[in-house]
Amino acid sequence: MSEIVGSKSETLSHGHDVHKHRDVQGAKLGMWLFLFTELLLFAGLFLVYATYRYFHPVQFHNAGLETHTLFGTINTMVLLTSSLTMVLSIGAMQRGKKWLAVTFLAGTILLGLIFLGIKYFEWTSEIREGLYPGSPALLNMSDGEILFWGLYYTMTGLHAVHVIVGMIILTFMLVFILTGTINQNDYIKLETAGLYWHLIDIIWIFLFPLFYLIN
Amino acid sequence: MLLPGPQNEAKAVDDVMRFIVGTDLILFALVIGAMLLFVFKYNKKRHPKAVSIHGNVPLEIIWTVIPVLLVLYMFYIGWKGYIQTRIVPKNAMTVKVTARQWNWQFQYENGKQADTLYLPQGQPIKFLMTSLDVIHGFFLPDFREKQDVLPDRVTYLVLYPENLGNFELTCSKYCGLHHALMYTRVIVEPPDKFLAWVNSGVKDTLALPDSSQVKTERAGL
Amino acid sequence: MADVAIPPNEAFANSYLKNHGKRKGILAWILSTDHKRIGILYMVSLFTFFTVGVILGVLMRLEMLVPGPAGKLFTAQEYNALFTLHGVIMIFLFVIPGIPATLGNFFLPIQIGAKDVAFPRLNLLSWYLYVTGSIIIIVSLFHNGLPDTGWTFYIPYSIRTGTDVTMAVFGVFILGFSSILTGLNFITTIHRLRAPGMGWFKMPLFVWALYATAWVQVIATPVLAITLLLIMVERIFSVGIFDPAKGGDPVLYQHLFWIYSHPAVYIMILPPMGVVSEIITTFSRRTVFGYKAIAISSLAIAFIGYLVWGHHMFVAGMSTTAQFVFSFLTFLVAVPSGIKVFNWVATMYKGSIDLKPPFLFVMAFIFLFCIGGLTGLLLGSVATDAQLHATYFVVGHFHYIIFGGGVFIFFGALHYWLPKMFGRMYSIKAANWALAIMFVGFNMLYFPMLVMGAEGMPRRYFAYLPKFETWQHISMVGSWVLVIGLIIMFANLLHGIFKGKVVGSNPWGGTTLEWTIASPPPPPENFEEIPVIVHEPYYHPEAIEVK
Amino acid sequence: MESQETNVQTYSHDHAAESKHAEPIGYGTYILVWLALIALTALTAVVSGVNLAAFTVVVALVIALTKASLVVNIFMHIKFEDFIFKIFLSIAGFTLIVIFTLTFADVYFRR
Ligand code: HEA
Ligand code: HEA
Ligand code: CUA
Ligand SMILES: [Cu+2]
Repeated sequence: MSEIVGSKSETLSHGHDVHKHRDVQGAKLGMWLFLFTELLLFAGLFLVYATYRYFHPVQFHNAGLETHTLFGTINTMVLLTSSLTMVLSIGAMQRGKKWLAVTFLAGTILLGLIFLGIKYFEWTSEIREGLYPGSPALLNMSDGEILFWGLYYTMTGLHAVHVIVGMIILTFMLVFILTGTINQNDYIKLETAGLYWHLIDIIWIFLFPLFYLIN
Repeated sequence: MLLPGPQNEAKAVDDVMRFIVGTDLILFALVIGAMLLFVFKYNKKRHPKAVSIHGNVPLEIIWTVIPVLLVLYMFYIGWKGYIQTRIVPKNAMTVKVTARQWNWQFQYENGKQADTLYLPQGQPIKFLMTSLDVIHGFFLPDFREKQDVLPDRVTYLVLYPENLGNFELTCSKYCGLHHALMYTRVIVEPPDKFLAWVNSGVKDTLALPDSSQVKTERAGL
Repeated sequence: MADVAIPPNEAFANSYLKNHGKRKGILAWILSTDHKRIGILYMVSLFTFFTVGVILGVLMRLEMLVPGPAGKLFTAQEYNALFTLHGVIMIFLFVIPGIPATLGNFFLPIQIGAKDVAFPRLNLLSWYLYVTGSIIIIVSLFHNGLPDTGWTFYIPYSIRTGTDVTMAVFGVFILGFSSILTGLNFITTIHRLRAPGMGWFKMPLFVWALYATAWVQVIATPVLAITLLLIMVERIFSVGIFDPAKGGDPVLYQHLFWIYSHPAVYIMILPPMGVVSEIITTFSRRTVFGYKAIAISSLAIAFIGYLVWGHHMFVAGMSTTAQFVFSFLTFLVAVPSGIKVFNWVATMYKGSIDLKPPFLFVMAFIFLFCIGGLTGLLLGSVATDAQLHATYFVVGHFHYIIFGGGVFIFFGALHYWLPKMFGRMYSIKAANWALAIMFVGFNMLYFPMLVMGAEGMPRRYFAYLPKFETWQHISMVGSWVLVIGLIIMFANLLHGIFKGKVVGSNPWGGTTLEWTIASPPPPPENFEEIPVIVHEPYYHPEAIEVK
Repeated sequence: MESQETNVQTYSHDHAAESKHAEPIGYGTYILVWLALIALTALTAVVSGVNLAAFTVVVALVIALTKASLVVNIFMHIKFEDFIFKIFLSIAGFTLIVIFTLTFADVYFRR
């Protein structure tokens, strides 16, 4: 085959020598694509929310008054702060400050834990009020309110699952930093894990007004 | 292949059907004909040296634009044919349809209930349909009409039974074990015979709304 | 076409089939991250499930021996489970992973001159997810009764039925992630790992098709995942999201389901379309007609295909506006498919056509795909869809297009690439006979369905009116003819894989990169040196060039 | 796992190939962005108490979008990435728009 000339990849310029070098761009592209799938996963739920809100505006309003705005606001701030410590951890790694990076990363995980803790108190207080799927108190309410609470538990629940998964991933990253797998020259794993953590944050940014504020 | 269409909307649908099937057949013949011709004519034995043609922009444009126009026309007649069947004439007689696993129930304006659908000839009917459990499908093959029947919602369907006869009514949306047996008859009768039936054994009597203006109304569409 | 100077013996000794690094036996396969081995793993598992699916299909036809509900082979409950499993297996276990996971995995990196996909370990993980999901689905059969909802899992029936829908749905959920991972792997691979000189418009058309498919996989599948998750949540916690008894809207469920499942039909057909472009050019011995038109129309199909899901719900209780919009968009999606068909036929013009089995499969494909696609137009028009929806006409439409279009090309692709993958050739004569029998059987099986559907035979019926008896019987006999053809075909292919005549690296005179390396390809890097691309694909030096 | 030398996932230790991260973004920038995010959260919580009738939803969503775009652009570095990342992001965004508009073509017009 005359048209295809063999050649050593090293002799070629511009980025095509990915076979020899690690492909940071590729890893990030892959991660972003994955983030889109997560985004669209939640988009389905947001679509359901939008539809039912449109069908039952008044009931959604009333049910929205029952959620704990204070818990929601604090939790928003907790997650935003965890995003900050996440980027700071990456920044420290870029500068080669291993222990600073570890501290910030541990802080991120801790903040995730605090978020879940607050969520726990919030849910238990609501469950004590008798507001949980299939509860007698709820079944006496209007359709719109049943839907609101169903969506509330499903969406914040799925979000909480993502927080847990994110924390597990970050714990692995912590170990990788300690063992030196992640270091100043190679921190793409930390970066992609960070992207995932931020996505969780972004989803919460939208959940927060929809369940706690618009009422 | 097509059913003998006794009803008006069936005719509208059949016109659309005929047009699309006709166009389909022509397109199909063209594509397959060209393919067979080329395979025959430019066979390795007959045509040992191939010619590499990279493309032809005018040709690409032609076979993009013509199909676009064709499908737009198909869309247009399809939509026009359909929307006619959704207009409810003022003097339509209402029949309430209740679907449940796995049978149909019909209720007339005077309260008469039945599980076979009796209809007066020449009288526009409006069905108001709902389901007691899962989704069912109200399907009248001879009338080319179909509408899903949903729980907790009311959907409607309009019918002009113009010919006498005995037609089938089936459930088209899968609804569980006896979906296939959720089946009954539509019996179109002369108006007087129908009135005698519908007014037997009930308190209120039902008179048919005046259907003389139906024809003109439809003509004006 | 000069074969590359690798003597077959050496190629065999040094092939990915033989060389497997440190591990021995089965572990060398199921722990391999070599894209070629993963492709083969997928292929074996896919065809295992396909066999289950076809057997269910033939059993359904046998049910139609007698019309009424009495004297049946299966009870209504069993029949309902049959078509559910048949649909789930065929769609989620077979055609959706289909060509991308098997031949795509095997040939995508080779066709773009790469050593592997971008994330080889993720690739292996996808296979494990695929197997896990499939096993869960199969297990759900033996647990709490067979699921009986149809492959569409329509609510409220799917949350009312007592059968084990939860588990089946969970299996499909996992399969979804397998599909997503394959998709994102391919997109990254195509963006990052093309050989030097391979610009976007120098990629083979198969790669274009896989690229468009991968986007659909990544963008659409998550919506299915959440929909299925909601069914599970609904069944376990009964939160009421789609349950009309609690204010939920079953039509909204259908939206979510079809937001994925319509684009999914293009996941099924785009890769076969890519293969068709490869095969036609190879056997016409000339370059492809309208390269850019074909490449761009793949993207157009993926794009417009995302806008038309509502055509499955014309009579479901949607608003009139939505019916209008979706019908309109549905008609537009037919145009890029048409452009492809026209360009393929034009590629045969003035070629020097070699009627080998892969090309014959393509001819069968064009025939069957056109019937499938053109019947789709009748369904896209609201007036006629109100008549044809949920009848055998729809069943005929999609078997023509999925089975006659997609799966026939899957078979054609096997005939095309098998010599490359295994270095051996099957019997050409047997392949031609198998195709002829299958073609006849296929039309006998499915054409009567179109007719019955137009006459009002609803789908998912275990019993039917006596007036359909003749057509049902023709269709049933057709399924047997098809079985005979399929058995001959598979026997021939299997014989070819193990016992066939040894072939060189380029038995067909193909021009894409996979034909420049040994058959079977060497492990794990494919190329000794990364090639540099200077020509557009499908450059046939022996043909007369016309500008 | 087995020999990974050929895979992209095996990273050699020479960093010169990628110059993307030559200049890390200052800690200060991140902290400023964080302050803005916290401020916006406080704002949206306060505004929700005010009755803006139909605009409540709009205001809340606009603030949420602003916050999200800060996170995406700065924390997630989209602002500093190659053009292709922006194209990808717009494909995802476009998909969201399509899903919502076409579903609402049904929901909104239903009687
Ligand atoms: C591979 C899978 C596949 C593909 C590619 C398609 C392609 C198409 N499908 Fe099909 N379809 C299914 C699989 C597929 N479908 C399945 C599985 C179902 C049923 C699901 C269920 O309910 O279980 C279904 C159901 C289905 C329905 C719903 C029916 C109903 O339930 O009421 C509709 C309605 O519009 C439809 C339309 C179309 C159209 C317009 C195309 C178009 O893309 C076709 C385009 C192709 C051509 C048109 C032919 C070639 C072109 C030419 C020869 C050029 C000339 C053309 C013109 C001038 C237009 N399909
Ligand atoms: C890829 C997709 C695909 C394929 C290939 C098929 C193949 C077949 N289908 Fe398909 N079918 C669907 C997808 C598919 N189907 C879907 C999605 C549905 C909708 C389900 C629902 O309603 O929910 C459906 C529904 C459906 C129905 C409608 C049920 C109803 O509504 O009442 C029927 C009816 O007969 C049917 C029949 C068949 C038959 C007879 C085959 C046969 O063609 C199969 C013929 C092939 C063989 C018999 C091969 C035998 C070969 C061997 C055994 C050798 C194998 C050997 C080796 C591997 C070495 N199918
Ligand atoms: Cu009722 Cu099917
Ligand atoms: Cu579709």
